[in-house]
Amino acid sequence: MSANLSVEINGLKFKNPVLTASGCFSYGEEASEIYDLSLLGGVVTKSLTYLPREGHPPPKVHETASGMLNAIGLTNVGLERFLSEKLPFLAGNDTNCIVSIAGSRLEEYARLAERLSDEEDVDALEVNISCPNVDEGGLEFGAYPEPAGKVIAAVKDKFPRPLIAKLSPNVTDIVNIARSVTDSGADSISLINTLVGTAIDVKTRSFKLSNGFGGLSGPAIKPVALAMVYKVASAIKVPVIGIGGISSASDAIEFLLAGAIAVQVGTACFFDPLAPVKIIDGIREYLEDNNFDDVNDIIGTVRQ
Amino acid sequence: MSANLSVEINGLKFKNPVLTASGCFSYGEEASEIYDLSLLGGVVTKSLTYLPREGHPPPKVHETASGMLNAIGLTNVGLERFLSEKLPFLAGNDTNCIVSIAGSRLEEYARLAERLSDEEDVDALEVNISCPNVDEGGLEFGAYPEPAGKVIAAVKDKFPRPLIAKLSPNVTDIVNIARSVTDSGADSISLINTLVGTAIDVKTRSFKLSNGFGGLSGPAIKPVALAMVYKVASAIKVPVIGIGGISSASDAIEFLLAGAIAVQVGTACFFDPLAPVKIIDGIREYLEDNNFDDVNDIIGTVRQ
Amino acid sequence: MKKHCGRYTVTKKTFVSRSIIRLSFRAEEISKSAIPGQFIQIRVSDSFSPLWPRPFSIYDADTRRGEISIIFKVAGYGTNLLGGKKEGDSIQILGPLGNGFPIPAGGSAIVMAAGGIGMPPLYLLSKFAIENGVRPNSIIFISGARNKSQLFDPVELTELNMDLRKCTDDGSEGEKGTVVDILERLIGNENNLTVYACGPSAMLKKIDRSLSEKNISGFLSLEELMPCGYGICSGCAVKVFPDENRGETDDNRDYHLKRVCAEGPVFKAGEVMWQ
Amino acid sequence: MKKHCGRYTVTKKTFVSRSIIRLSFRAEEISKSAIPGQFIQIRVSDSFSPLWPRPFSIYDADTRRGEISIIFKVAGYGTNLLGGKKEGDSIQILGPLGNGFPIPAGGSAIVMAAGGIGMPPLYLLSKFAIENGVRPNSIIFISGARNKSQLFDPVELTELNMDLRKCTDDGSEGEKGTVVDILERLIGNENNLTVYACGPSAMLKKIDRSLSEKNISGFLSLEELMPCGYGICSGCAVKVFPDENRGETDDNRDYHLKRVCAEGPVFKAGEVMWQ
Ligand SMILES: Cc1cc2nc3c(=O)[nH]c(=O)nc-3n(C[C@H](O)[C@H](O)[C@H](O)COP(=O)(O)OP(=O)(O)OC[C@H]3O[C@@H](n4cnc5c(N)ncnc54)[C@H](O)[C@@H]3O)c2cc1C
Ligand SMILES: Cc1cc2nc3c(=O)[nH]c(=O)nc-3n(C[C@H](O)[C@H](O)[C@H](O)COP(=O)(O)OP(=O)(O)OC[C@H]3O[C@@H](n4cnc5c(N)ncnc54)[C@H](O)[C@@H]3O)c2cc1C
Ligand SMILES: Cc1cc2nc3c(=O)[nH]c(=O)nc-3n(C[C@H](O)[C@H](O)[C@H](O)COP(=O)(O)O)c2cc1C
Ligand SMILES: Cc1cc2nc3c(=O)[nH]c(=O)nc-3n(C[C@H](O)[C@H](O)[C@H](O)COP(=O)(O)O)c2cc1C
Ligand code: FES
Ligand code: FES
Repeated sequence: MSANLSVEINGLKFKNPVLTASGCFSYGEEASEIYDLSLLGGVVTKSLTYLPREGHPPPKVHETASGMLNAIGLTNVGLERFLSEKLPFLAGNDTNCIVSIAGSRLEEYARLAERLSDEEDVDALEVNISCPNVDEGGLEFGAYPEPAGKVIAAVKDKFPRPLIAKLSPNVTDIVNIARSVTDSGADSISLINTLVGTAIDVKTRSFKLSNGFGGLSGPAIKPVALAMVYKVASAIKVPVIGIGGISSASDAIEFLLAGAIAVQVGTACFFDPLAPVKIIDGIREYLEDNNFDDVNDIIGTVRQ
Repeated sequence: MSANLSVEINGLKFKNPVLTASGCFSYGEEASEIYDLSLLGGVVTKSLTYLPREGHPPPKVHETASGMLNAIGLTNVGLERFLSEKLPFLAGNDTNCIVSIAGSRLEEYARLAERLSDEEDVDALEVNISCPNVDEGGLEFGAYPEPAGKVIAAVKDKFPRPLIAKLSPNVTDIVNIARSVTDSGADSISLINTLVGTAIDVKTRSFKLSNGFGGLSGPAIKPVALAMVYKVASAIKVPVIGIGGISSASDAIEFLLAGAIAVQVGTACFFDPLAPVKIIDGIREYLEDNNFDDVNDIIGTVRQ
Repeated sequence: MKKHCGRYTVTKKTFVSRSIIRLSFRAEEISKSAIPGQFIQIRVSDSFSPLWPRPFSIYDADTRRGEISIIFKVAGYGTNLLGGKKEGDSIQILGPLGNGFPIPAGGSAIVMAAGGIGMPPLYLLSKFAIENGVRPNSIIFISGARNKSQLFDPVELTELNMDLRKCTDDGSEGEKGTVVDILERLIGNENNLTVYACGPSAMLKKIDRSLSEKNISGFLSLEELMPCGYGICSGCAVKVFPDENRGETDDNRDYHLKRVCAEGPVFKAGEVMWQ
Repeated sequence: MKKHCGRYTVTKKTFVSRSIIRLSFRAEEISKSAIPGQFIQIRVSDSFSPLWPRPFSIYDADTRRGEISIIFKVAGYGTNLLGGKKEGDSIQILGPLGNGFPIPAGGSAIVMAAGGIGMPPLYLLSKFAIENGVRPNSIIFISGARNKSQLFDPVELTELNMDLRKCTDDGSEGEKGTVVDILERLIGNENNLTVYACGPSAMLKKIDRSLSEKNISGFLSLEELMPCGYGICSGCAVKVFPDENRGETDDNRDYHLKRVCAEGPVFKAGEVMWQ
């Protein structure tokens, strides 16, 4: 008999612990031309804002050593077009649909959550708190425990199904932030978002990205992500979703052993479109080779 | 005529802006069997504690995507053996000798600084504040502005020559820390030290490093380092030394353009022993190709 | 449209010139559905160095043999590794990608403007056009490069019997001048034609301007950085003129963005907001 | 001692078996100063994948031709890339590194215990010993591996005319048994000899215990992860028994650390604190 791969977050069942990460899968349509999305544990959409956004001008991306920088800038279709054009497609696949939301004001998060709560096809929300808080001088919501907690509380109030708080790694004490968001009602925590980084063109003596700075992702950041996931999973009760540089089953298993109940695959979808599917198969194989019949049995079992 | 490569930090002249990073060059003897250390702008020693330290047990290192994790644990010969066995060798080379100091108490830093102030061959101190502060619960000195500033103030009081504060990147607001240490008397800031990271062996289901966690270094972290260097150099008056993933002249030039007056080469010394020398040559070539006759003319000139 | 992703085998490798290489792959499904102007993403290394795959236009699609070919110039890190592949090696490919050119119908007067590595998709487009009833000698094919050794000049191109006009910046082969120079001379006299162009951005920008000045229709195939190549990252986006009737947006940009890999790589003349 | 770092050219590549390869490099200075037990660090790729160079024992040093050779097993990512190098390729090497074995003098009774990829330095040591007056047949050379295909078994080894005892765990070639089995049988009868051993840690640990039980002297060459190979990172450190008269330390460890690349790779029997 094949090992059980399904995991649960606050009553929401995932057929397997492999999801695609926000901003690295658009709204799922493109990848569905390559494989059946119903294979996935879940899809997290590109972060949605209330109104559509064009995002930053090009150049928006730069290749780095085993990683990449992006300054996409929350390019997205906005809430209304998402509901009319994107959600019906996603809902047609037998996988969990997690909508990532982002905003520059507390009310934007709250309005998004309220409207999305009406849509039964939205299985969970992931709250991207790595956005500049325009009301408080443009500092990221996710940079300090208090504003991070406030966003989650505002969303929790409006959305009755599972709420995932997605943390920024650019902080001194990630466990503090994780505590604050769980105290404010987050049912789960996902981490990490990208590390702040930049690159300079020595020929033109200007930044490589139009926005100056960008977010570093990909295999380069895996060790940082894994350390943060371990720390948060060890300290916090709610289920943790691991993200950062995962490109193989072995990478994903490291995160599960560190305490993540599920993982998200981001940048790897760019260079290996089938990565999520290969990871699911690889986890199954690992469990069988090591005589586990349930993926839940390995979660958080790393030995010191 | 060849371009001027020399730079100055608070009256201390460096023949060129390329130094080797602490912990990545031991005390210089080994590399001197490969090339003449007098080619270098300066050598930063392995961080010195008052008493010798064995450091963490093996395994202490792990290879990652374009980077590595280390948990060496401040293995060093201690102050007395450094003075009797290592400093005389270093002083025999025509390059600046910068001694990195580390401690677990304020007094340890102060005692080291006091004793080293007597040694004219010690051109500058680099204060490694990424050490657990045993008096305050093991939190890193460098994690928060106040303890970071206190260490610098304690050292400044004892050491009359240039004082470089080396910052940890594992913080929410690096500029805040930089302000605190310059307010406390740092003549220069070097950054970044390693990012906290880890890796797990999926076969044995245990951490790859005996210490569990380690520090991530190498090309993988370059974008993060460059962003922090730019931010600090833009906000702070004192000269900044850039560190993190530098392995080629082009990498080093990115840091100079971002505002660093000098760079340190760390992990690259492992995989390319001649990297520091190649970088010096490459900077010279760049200046000549681009018609600059002084390296100081390109520092901080990146365009938005 | 179905996209295929898998490891495909190199069936043939030939050197078009010292730094220009043709590779063929056994890739039956891709060969069957590919249209001119579409491209494939090739992962040139199984390591993370480089991280991103590299995009290459489909140069030929041989449905009988179930093979596709690309022609590429060794231009940097990734193409250098790709140039090291041997017959029999297998390599990760995703394709076909993007929207191709509209295929010209019989009776059209056509100019193909290929700068440097822009030749491959225009070769395939010419082939399709001729199969579609366009007379070979009604296609003016301008193929230009900096110098002789950079010129993409395979026999297949000559064999199509089009009105082939080679040019080089330094005059080392064909006419002396850029593709833009030759094109502008042509459209100075005649504007009842359609231009299909592929090449470096600087060339496309100039062509776009010339076309709009003369009110000539055309299609331009763009090149951009492509982390994914299939529309999921938005990294390849270029500015286009904003939609007249787009609604309110959150960031009030004066541009609209289109993904070159998904909405392109072929854009209508006049559509792109050049930098 | 002077260490050389540079790009050296592969002069010869031969397959000792399907997954065991011998590479020779033109590296005059290294060939002149190398002694048995020393090693070189080879950067198998110019990219950052993998990041660290890989350590290989010097298998032969031909001072006349100015060449050095290594023999290695394709064991993982780096050795797989190294196995792809061709004659004429140039590659970054640093060496010679570490302290070698003490060279046995004429009259000694010697056992060489080579497990798997431990053979190369012991071959060179035997050659030096014989040149130094040791009678070939007074050297018992145990060469063992898991099975026949893993056995390092080049002709040069046979040509030294030592008392060569091959063994495999599964008996597919030579005696059935491990190197430790064979060695223990030998030293059961005789303890007036010196053992030189190189191979996997598990083997060395067992040999070390046997030697100390019988009070036999020996030298063990260790393998560890090596980020730098020349003593600057401390990454390769192993625990050794603490110095009796070391002073106070700050972290009160019950061990002392030695760098395998600098204080080793050769250690005296009884020195290492095995895990
Ligand atoms: C749709 C499309 C079709 C293409 N078709 C062909 C073709 O048929 N033949 C051919 O020779 N080349 C073609 N190119 C260009 C080709 O992709 C680049 O030459 C190649 O990516 C260079 O990679 P590199 O690693 O050698 O260069 P590097 O300079 O080392 O690459 C660094 C980064 O820049 C990108 N890059 C570099 N040059 C270009 C470029 N001209 N266009 C887009 N990205 C670039 C790389 O993909 C990589 O992400 C095409 C590009 C696009 C976008
Ligand atoms: C001093 C010394 C001399 C050596 N001499 C030889 C020799 O003559 N012939 C030979 O075939 N091999 C020798 N080895 C072992 C050889 O270095 C490894 O087989 C090689 O590093 C494996 O690299 P990889 O990338 O293929 O393996 P991977 O498993 O992909 O490497 C991962 C990491 O583990 C390290 N590693 C893996 N196996 C070993 C090992 N056995 N010892 C040390 N590090 C290892 C690698 O260097 C790398 O850092 C020697 C090792 C040392 C330390
Ligand atoms: C191009 C790109 C766009 C991204 N957009 C978003 C986003 O809109 N919202 C979000 O929460 N995270 C976004 N991320 C972050 C990823 O979801 C993920 O947290 C991060 O990339 C680390 O994972 P990885 O290394 O697997 O990519 C984006 C990442 C990339 C590379
Ligand atoms: C093996 C190793 C040991 C290190 N030891 C020290 C140390 O003792 N003190 C210190 O301040 N930094 C230490 N560092 C950090 C480096 O000096 C440097 O800040 C960091 O590695 C980033 O630079 P790099 O990417 O060029 O290596 C060490 C780094 C490595 C890899
Ligand atoms: S390359 Fe990713 S969307 Fe076009
Ligand atoms: S490998 Fe760096 S000290 Fe030995």
